[in-house]
Amino acid sequence: MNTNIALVLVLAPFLGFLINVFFGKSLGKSVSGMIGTVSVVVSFVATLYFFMQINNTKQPLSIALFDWIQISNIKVNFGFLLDQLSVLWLLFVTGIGALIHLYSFSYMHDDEKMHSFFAYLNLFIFFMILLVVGSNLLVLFIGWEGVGLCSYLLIGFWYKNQHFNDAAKKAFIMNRIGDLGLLVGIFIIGNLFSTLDYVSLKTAITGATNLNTYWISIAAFCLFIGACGKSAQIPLYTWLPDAMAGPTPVSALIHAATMVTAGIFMITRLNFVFDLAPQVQTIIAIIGAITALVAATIGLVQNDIKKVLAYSTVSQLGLMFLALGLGAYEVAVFHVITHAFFKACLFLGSGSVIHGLHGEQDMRKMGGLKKAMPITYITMLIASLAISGIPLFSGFFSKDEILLVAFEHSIPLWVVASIASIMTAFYMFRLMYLTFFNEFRGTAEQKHHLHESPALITFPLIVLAVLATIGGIISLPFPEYNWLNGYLAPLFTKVATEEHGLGSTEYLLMTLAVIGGVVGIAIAYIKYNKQNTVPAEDAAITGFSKVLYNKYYVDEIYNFVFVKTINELSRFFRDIVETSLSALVFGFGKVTNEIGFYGKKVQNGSIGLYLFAFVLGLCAIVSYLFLAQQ
Amino acid sequence: MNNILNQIGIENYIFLSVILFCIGVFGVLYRRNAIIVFMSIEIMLNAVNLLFVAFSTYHQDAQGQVFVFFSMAVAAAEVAVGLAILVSIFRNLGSITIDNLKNLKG
Amino acid sequence: MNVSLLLILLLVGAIVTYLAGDKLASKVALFFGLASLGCTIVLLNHYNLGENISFITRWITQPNVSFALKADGLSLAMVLLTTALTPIIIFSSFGNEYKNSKAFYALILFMSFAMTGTFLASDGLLYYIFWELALIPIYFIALIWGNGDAEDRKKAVVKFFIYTLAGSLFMLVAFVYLYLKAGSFLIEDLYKLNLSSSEQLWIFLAFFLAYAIKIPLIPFHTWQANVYQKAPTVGTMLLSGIMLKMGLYSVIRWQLPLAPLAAKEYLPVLIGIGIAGVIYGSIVALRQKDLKKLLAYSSLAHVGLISAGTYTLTLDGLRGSVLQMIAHGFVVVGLFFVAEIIFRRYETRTIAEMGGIRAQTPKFTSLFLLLVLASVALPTTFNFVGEFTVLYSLSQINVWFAVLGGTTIILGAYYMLKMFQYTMLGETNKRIFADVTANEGITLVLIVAVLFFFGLYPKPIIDLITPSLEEILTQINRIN
Amino acid sequence: MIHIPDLAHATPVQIVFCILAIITLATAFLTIFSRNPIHSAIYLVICFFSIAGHYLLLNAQFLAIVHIIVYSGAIMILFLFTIMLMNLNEEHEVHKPRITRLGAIVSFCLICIVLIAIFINSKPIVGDYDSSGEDFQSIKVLGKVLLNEYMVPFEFASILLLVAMIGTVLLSKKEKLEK
Repeated sequence: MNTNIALVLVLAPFLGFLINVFFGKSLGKSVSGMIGTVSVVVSFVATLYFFMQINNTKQPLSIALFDWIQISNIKVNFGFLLDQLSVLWLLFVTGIGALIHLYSFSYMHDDEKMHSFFAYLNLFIFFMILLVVGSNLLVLFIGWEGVGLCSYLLIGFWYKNQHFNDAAKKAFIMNRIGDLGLLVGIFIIGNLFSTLDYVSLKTAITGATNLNTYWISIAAFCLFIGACGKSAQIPLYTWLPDAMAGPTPVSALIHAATMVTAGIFMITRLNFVFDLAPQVQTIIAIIGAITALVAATIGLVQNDIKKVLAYSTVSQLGLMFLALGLGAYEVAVFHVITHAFFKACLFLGSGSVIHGLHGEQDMRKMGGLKKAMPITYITMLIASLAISGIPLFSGFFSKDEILLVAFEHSIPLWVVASIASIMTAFYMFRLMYLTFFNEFRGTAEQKHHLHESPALITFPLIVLAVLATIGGIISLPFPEYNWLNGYLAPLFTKVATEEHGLGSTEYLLMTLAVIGGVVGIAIAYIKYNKQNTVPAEDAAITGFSKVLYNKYYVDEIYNFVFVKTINELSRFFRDIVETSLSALVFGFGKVTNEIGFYGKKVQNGSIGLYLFAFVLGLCAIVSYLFLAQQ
Repeated sequence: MNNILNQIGIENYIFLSVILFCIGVFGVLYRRNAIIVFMSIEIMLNAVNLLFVAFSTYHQDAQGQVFVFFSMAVAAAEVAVGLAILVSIFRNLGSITIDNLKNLKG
Repeated sequence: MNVSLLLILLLVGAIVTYLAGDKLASKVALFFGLASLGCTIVLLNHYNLGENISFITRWITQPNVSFALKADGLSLAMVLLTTALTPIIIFSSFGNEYKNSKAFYALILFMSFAMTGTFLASDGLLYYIFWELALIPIYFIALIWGNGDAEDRKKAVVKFFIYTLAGSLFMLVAFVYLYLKAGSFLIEDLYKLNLSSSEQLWIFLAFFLAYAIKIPLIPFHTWQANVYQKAPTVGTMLLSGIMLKMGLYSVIRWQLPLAPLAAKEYLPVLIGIGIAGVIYGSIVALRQKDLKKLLAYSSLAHVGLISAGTYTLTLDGLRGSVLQMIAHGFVVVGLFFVAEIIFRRYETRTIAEMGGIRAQTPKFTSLFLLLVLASVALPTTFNFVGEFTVLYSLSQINVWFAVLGGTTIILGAYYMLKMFQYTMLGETNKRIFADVTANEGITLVLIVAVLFFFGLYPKPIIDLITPSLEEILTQINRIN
Repeated sequence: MIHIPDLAHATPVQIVFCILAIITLATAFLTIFSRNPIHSAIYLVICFFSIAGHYLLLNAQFLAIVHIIVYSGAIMILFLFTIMLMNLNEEHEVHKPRITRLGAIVSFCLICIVLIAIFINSKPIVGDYDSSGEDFQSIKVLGKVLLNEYMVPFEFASILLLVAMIGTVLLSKKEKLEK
């Protein structure tokens, strides 16, 4: 029974994908969209079933399907593991996935290739489910690469534009750099423990007495590189802002809510490995904090509405990694969930705006949309408040927990994280004010067409806004009301945050955080609402903000250091090494030829010469035979 | 029966053959006229034949003479064919100087 | 029922194809290709039932040479690859017109015959004869039906021919030496030899030269790209799909068990050469302008990884290499066929002249994309199974080998996606690109289906090859 | 050691040998050095006769006769006919470059020295000749050996001669002009 439902859960989106691929065009847009959406809803329902079951029994379900790969002593099974973590992840993957499918139904309706869009989305959901429910690292790896592939396909969905294709390619390759790390990590784990299965891995590690911590640390580090690639952490984050080339629902689903959290999922899943590698944890925390800060600073000055959200995502992911690095896995998971709600809402809202403006993404050409798009405005406002950490909204609780944990472990990290969250508040409200307040700055033509998006777009917005508001209740900062920690507790070998009540320090910190958020909002209000400043044109940006606007020139540096080097190397190999190797081989032939050329002069047809040589040879042979006998 | 070699000595025959053979070689190298070259070859062949017969007597064995017999057959065939070739060369080139026969060189 | 039947079938097929005349040749060839595939499957069935399907008879008494065909799992897997690809390759050529096609198709079958013989032969001299025999048809195929300037083509093909022949001669010398030692060419007798380590080194080197040129490993690869480019696509498929695997197969079957000490002593060097091939091939592929040349260099990178896997001398390495050989055989045939399909429509192989095809032909694009993904070893494709196993075995030797070898998944993605982007994507091309015909579609779908089926369920092949690889491995580890 | 016959106490056989040897060598030299090919041929005939004399001296009568028939009779006639056919005389002899002469002389000396030196150094056992008195070289014995032991080569020799004959005819036939 469970196996069948699990198969339905996994295969429903795949079925949707197949139908859309093969029959999508003939079925028509509405039907194909419907099939895409329904298949994800089916998965969601199946997930709910498992969620109920596991929440009641607290027993993880293991489902083994068939033997897949065999390597030395490891038989890798194609199987699923449904436990608290994976079901929780599935809930918001399929839930938000279903909402976004619904949203895309309307958003993509004008696109002639809507059926393939839904096919890709379904395929993505399928791989994401596989990633989450896989019972071992290799099944996770299937999903891991699969979502990368779908991300590639969806970023490059409008394939006629080579810039979009470049972005897609970049995303795929940067992901693959991480994938190599993950793969190497898997190899080391396989070599160390002879298993890739989570359950037996956990038993092996917890049961073992003397563990090779050196290699475990290296494995953990490699896995972290994998997570960096997928979750856009320094130094592999540059693909995510570029990935905004894809349609907005894709940005919401893949590049904000689900796929980019895969790294956090993996680290949480393997928390028992990372717990054995404290140095790596420190690295994770530091990288997370730096990423949060760097991305936030870049986000301060971006003018493309989706770019702002993209950097905001990177920044938030950095905060999650900070929590992971500090061993507060449940806190990271909590933030993943709330972030999924409000960030998906923000992206969908921005999508609604872009939809309303017929593809305009530059905030300098927006403004004053509050009246024309009230629902979009309100939902986005709620989500912005949530992300800025305003009390009672979900983001407040999750972000506050991260800051608390950071404060407990290290003051500098706390400072960095706090600055990042103040900046978050600032740039989110910069976005809000530039988009929705004051006068419209676009063309008259656009102004004429301004309208609220249809219900299929606003409905998901409303749902997500509601979730962004109330999502915090799953993990309130009071131990007795903290459902999430209790729910996830069986996963973790050690409790990272001691269960404690809220003391005065905590209240102080909370207050500080709130004040920070409010200050950020206030600055944004003064600058962009009161003074009605419009960000300068690209050419007019100077000074440090130019560096920020150009993202610290990281792309250029990467281009120069890696892409250019490798291309030059390729040219060098192709033009110099290949030709010289070839010449070397031909050289052998040439030498033989030359020998022949000079050798043939001896064969000049003069019998006298031949005979002379013959006589000499005869003498030589006879002498040799004779002398040899002596 | 008295062996004739007791009076002459096999070594004299060997010397004779060697010198005859060398004369043949010398002739081949020295002369440019194909016919003379051919004759020199015949001299070399005869030097060998002579040695065969001498050793046949030395060993009191008929085999040596049989070989001479075969070698004569070969020589006859060779001369016939060789001279035919020379004739056709002469027809084509108008001379039989071996320096002219260089078409085989690479 | 034994494996000699298969050889007879292919040989008869070649003759009948030639006699059938130009019009019928392709169909007759396809029939015999399919028949040999069927025969292989039947043989496989017999083998799995535990029957003896080997064939041995005295051939030449002096020297002592036997006509010995031994079929174990490894051989059968390779034979299956050959006989499965042969009909696909023949079928893929249906869209082209070849002059004197009876000779063309007869040569394909003949080549198939020789390669099958190479995979089956268990007598050194017989093996050598088949090995060289396989060279003759491809020489003519590339020379007569190839493309490009005739003079250039001749140069490339003759270079290839002489190069590989010269390498093989060293192998012959090694065999003669082994024969003098063992008094027989039979592989069992050769396995029994107790060679000193210096003897093993020389034999290893002699074999290495032959195989390194055939596979090809860097720096012996210079013939490859040119021949791939000049040969007709069918020839390229035969070369890259099957013939390269002859070299890799021979490493496992002959080189390693006969000279394990040398292999062990130079293990890091050998793996290093393989991995250098991976990186070098990938990087060179990045900036190729010609589609077939790019695929040639990608092939270089892949076989580098495969050979690195074989030289690990671990069960995983050998198994992974064999899996990857089969997977690569299919995927490379598919990719060259894609190049051919584009060539049929656009008459060009230059990537810069393509682009904007996707909008016109979604089916073709999807199939192409799937092949590209298989080539970059996306999980659930057969290539992933092979590549993963190989990389895993490398990580057992040294993690750095795995890291360096693993760059293939980054660089491979880079050049393949770049190629895909510039051939297929972009603004719709002004020239019309007709959608794939039924023939082309079936061929591509077949290849893709095989890749994905075994990617999800590689167990049958793993079970087939593992026992024989274990046997070879005990042979390798007999002296310690 | 080289055994030089003492002329003063020479037996008739030795004297005959010496005379024959001198004739042989002298005519051989003359063959090579005479400018006129016809002279060469005639000297060669004399040379062959003297060799036949050696054969007789060695009691190989059959061979001597065959030798005269084949060489002096057949081969030399062929030579003479050829020379006459081509109408060769002294003018046909081309100038020989010095290098040719030098090469010829060097090889002559070299081969002589090598052969003789080897012969001397190998110290053959000389003087102890057995003579069983058995008949080994009469026509009767030769015929038996030739047709029993050497049956097959004998037949081959005949085939060889046949082939040579055909070849000669073909070669010397005047080619038809190409149309």
